[in-house]
Amino acid sequence: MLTNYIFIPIAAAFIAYILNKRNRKAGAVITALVSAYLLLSLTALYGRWDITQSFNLSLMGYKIDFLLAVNPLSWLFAVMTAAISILIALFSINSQENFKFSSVFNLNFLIIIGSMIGIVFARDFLTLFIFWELMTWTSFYLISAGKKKMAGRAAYRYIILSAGAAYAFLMAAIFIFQQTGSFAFDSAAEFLVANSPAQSIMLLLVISLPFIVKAGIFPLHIWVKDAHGNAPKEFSPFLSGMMLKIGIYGMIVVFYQLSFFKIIENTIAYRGLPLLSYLFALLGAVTIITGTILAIRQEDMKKLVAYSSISQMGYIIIGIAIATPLGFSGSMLHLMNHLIFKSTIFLALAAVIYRTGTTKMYEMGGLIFRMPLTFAAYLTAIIALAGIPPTNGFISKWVIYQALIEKGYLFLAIAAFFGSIASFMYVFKPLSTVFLGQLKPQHQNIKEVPLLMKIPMLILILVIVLFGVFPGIQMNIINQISGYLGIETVNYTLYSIQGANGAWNSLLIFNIFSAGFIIALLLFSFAKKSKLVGLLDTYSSGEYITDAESYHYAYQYYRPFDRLFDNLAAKSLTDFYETLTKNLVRSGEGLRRALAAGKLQNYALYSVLLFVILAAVGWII
Amino acid sequence: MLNFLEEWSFFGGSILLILIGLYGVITRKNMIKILISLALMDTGVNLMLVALGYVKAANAPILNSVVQTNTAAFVDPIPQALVLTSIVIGTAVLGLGLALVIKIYDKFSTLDISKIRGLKW
Amino acid sequence: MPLISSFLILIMLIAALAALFFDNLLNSIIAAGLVSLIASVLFYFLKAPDVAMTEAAIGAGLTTAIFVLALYKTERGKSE
Amino acid sequence: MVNLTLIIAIPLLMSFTMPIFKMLNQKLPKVIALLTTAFNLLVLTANFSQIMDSAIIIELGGWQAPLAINLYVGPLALLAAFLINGSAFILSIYNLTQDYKFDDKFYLLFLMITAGASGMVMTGDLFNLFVFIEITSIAAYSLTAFAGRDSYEASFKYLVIGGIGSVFMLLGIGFTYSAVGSLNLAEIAASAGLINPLLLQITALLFLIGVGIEAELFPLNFWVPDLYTEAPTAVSGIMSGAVSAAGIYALARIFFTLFPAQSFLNYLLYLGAITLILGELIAYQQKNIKRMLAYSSLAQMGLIVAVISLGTEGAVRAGLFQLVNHSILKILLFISAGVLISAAGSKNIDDLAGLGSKKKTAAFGFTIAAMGILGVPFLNGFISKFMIISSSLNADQFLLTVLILLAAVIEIAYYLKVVQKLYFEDLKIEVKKTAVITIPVVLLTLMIFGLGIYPQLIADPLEKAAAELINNGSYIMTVLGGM
Repeated sequence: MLTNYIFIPIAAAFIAYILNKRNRKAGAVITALVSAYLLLSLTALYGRWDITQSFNLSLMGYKIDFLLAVNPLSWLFAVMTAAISILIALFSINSQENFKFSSVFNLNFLIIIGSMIGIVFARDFLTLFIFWELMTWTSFYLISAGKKKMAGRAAYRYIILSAGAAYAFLMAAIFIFQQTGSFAFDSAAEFLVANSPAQSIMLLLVISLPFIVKAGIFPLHIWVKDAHGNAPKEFSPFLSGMMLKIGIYGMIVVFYQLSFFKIIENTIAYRGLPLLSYLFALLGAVTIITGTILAIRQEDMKKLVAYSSISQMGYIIIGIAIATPLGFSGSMLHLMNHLIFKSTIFLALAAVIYRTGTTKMYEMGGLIFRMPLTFAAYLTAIIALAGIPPTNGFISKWVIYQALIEKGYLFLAIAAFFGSIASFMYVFKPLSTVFLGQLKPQHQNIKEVPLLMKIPMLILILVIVLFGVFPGIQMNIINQISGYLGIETVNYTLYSIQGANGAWNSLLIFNIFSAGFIIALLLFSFAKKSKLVGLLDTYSSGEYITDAESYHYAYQYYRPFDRLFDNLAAKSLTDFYETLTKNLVRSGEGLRRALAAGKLQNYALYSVLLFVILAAVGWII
Repeated sequence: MLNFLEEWSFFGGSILLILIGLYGVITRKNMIKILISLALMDTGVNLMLVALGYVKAANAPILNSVVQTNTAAFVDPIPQALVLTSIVIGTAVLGLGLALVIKIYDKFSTLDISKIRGLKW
Repeated sequence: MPLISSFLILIMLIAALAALFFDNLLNSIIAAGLVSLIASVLFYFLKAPDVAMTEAAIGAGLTTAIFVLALYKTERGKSE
Repeated sequence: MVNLTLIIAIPLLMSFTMPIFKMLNQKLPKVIALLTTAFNLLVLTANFSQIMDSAIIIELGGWQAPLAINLYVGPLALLAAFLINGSAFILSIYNLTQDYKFDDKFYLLFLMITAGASGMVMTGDLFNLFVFIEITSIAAYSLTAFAGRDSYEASFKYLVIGGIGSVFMLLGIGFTYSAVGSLNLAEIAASAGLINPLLLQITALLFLIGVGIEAELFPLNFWVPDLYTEAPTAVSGIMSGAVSAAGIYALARIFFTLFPAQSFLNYLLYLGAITLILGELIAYQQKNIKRMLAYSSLAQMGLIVAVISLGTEGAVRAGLFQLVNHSILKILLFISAGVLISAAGSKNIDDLAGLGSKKKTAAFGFTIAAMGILGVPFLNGFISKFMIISSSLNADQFLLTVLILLAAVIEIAYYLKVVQKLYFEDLKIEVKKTAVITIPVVLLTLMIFGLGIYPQLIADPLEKAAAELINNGSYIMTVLGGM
């Protein structure tokens, strides 16, 4: 029964909510147990791609079929959801002690898990929409539960963009329903292919709106930074790691299952790629660039990572949009890998926040000695993020580059490289300012996080390296997905992937890196130890420095670089949206002041005027 | 000519009375005058209703044993019944309105509606 | 007869306008009472004696009375 | 089978004997009000299956249909009567915990509103409709003034606008009568085609103004925010939950059964759409929570009118479902907002910050109702929103659909502002003691979830009501069938 996967978490949500009122840890424990159950039972579902379930409902005179089915694509997303939820739940068992909205968190988190599985199992628009809305609404509360005012505003922006897009989606879906008499994807795809291409393309673009919003693709990315940056620290990994991906899932559904690519096949093309696909890829490229530049400017470490998420989503979109076997596989790889390393980063940051209570990077420093495992997790994850072998992040980016070079999309490739190189800059910033440098006096007594928080980080480190060495594990399911969607598959072995101009052998690279690492370790252990000097045990230019802060250069880390982009359009995009809303409000206010001025005589006049005007209209017509 | 005048003076007069009342509601600032205007409108409508039911050369719709008239020659009694109800309702509304005026006056010490705009927007 | 009713209607309209434009509220109320009174006469002309009676009693009498009462409870009552 | 006349008669009887009950026992008026509304609901339930089969027609005074005043209770009237008496019942439960200064008079008027609104939806006679509208309005004028202070002003405004409306309506009735020679709705409907088109046009417009005031149509609705803001919570609740429903019923009855013409429906469509978008835009800027709810009510009314006047069966059904939802949700919103306001001692939204942790029931009620209005899945608003979009697309009203969705987004913006304030901001004020509203909140929440998860509950009545409305021939046949 596929409904079990959806409704067990949703039912458990209410149990968790009630129990959480009694014991703060109960909710997280239930979340962990439910996710573990989901993961186990989903594993049992592997390979059984024929399971479907449907309900017929005659709802208020509409005959509606609700269809659920498993396929490799949805299975992958469901497993990803369940796996990451276990880790986050484990992590949050301890961290929720001081969390004011602990019960709200567990209630909404479990509903989100359930509705996300509902989304990926849905085979028709209405089921998809219902769970999509459920996910959006519950995540609104979760984001709101974050840091005070900013979180509220972020959640607000998020819900309004999402709702607007979702309503547009609903409209298009109902339009298709009225043409075909069914909400099912299959009949919709048939209809769209047979329909006039212009209308079909319009419909599909509207349908993809909520997915674009959720994936944070330029120009609808404005909610991502504040929402991810201000969400509760336990939720950020999920938000950034998983919820963005569900947008990508939607895009894949639109592109392949609703035959967007098939419809635009014969339209104007650029280098053999339909212009619309290229435009999507271009959006991806712009997303990469804006995300990267804005990440570099950030002083808040969570917002920095949030922007980095935006830019990484750009890679995934590029790969999917260019629609080559390599591109698609690269995107799927990157999608999984991004989930892994981005949640690692957020968990590590959550651990830091758990101990220090701040997210401002310039208020921290030198935490490497106090929180070594957190540091290790963060380091591994940013290495993966920047795409350095032997981590998983390298492989996926490599496959995407291969795909871009294979077709010769110069601009896209440059954008991708730019993003990759610049990501060094921004991920190094937290590394240097939070973990390296001087330990702040107020953080002298900080300890490493408790065991339950260490375990998820440790698992994630191992997974990063595991997938970095054996990408074949991921390629197995990806090729099944490719096969399911009718894309050519890519040749691979357990530790190598066949690219366009050469194969990548990760085992070889891993061995080389390990050798280098061991040599370095040996050198470090046997070379002469450096002497540790106290923080204030020094002077400069004859002047004693009594303030430890001055030794730690962390505020406006990349100031010269920032200046370059100070006037970048991406910043004013938010302003643009805000001006738009402000004008809307102002027009409403004008109307209000003009019409509802509190004058009884005016109100009486309106009734007479209405009569006269309507009578005149009736006379003329 | 006279028939024309007779018929239309009632309709025209009652419509004009309604319009005068409406004009009063829209332009007068004094609350008592607004209510007076409402009363004028009511009177106008009542006049109109009775005029609509009026049949020339007919009798009042009263049956008695002395005058045995043909029932067809009665004025239509239904509008008159309506008007009776309407007069009562109108008076009730006016009474309530005046009570409110007194209450408002207690609070604001003015009858000028344009000075009482606590509720707007 | 038609002439009389037309004439009465004319007076009624003038009284109605006067009710709106008098400065003194008491005069307004009396003018409005006059309108009701004429209306009741017109009702009688229209073969509606029961309405005429009601209008005379309630419209011209009671309404005017409560208007005057309200007037004395508000401005008049204050100035004296 | 219980005589349906009792629905009007018993509340009126109880209402005028209220001072006697008060003399017997101080608490009695509250209980009597509750019992009366409960009794009404029981009467309606007892007649439910029969009405679903065929409309019940009750001739008063023993005369035949066109001569005597008759009551006509079809599925539509039943639906509306359920809404009215249900609202009154829930609010009576709420009232148990409230103390009003002149409570015998309050409950007198409260029952009078119930009786008047029930009469509005059940009568089959045009003038009777007018009388019931007036009963309802007069009771509403007076009830509004119960809050003291600014409520007098609100009441006065409503009274003057309502007075103008009644004049328009009376004129319309006069014209109709002079043209048709009958006041029976069915007979008017049967011979409406014979009326001179110009006269018909004028008459219909007169009714549009007259009833539009009760149905809160733009631009006749500016008294509404004042009234909802200042009136006691229970009055705001019954006005938006019951009286406006009766107004919609009257509007629908007049423009579907009496004068079924597409041009009038188009007027209603445009007016409704303007009401919707204007209401939402103004509600978005309100700082006063009750005023915000009032403008939101306006917008909802506009939406309902616009959707119903699309005129297709699906659209009417969607509009009626939205009407049901609106009644449930708005009452919950008003009573929970009322508690929040008295806890904070202020109507300003900013002052409600952080009350979610102190006034749990009220905050929960507000949130769940807001979610319902915004159309979150598994709540009732979702189904009606789906039906509305679907039916308006079906009627090829693309622009209207976009407008409705735009309005829905604005709605999200201002409701969530309050919800966020309630739960995610720090408490700034000292919380005052308030009434307990657990029972009504639980009842209404159950209804919200019930209709959201299993909308088939009212599918049948809705379908029958919509069918009754768009097919005025059957109405005429049922009433005049004997002739």
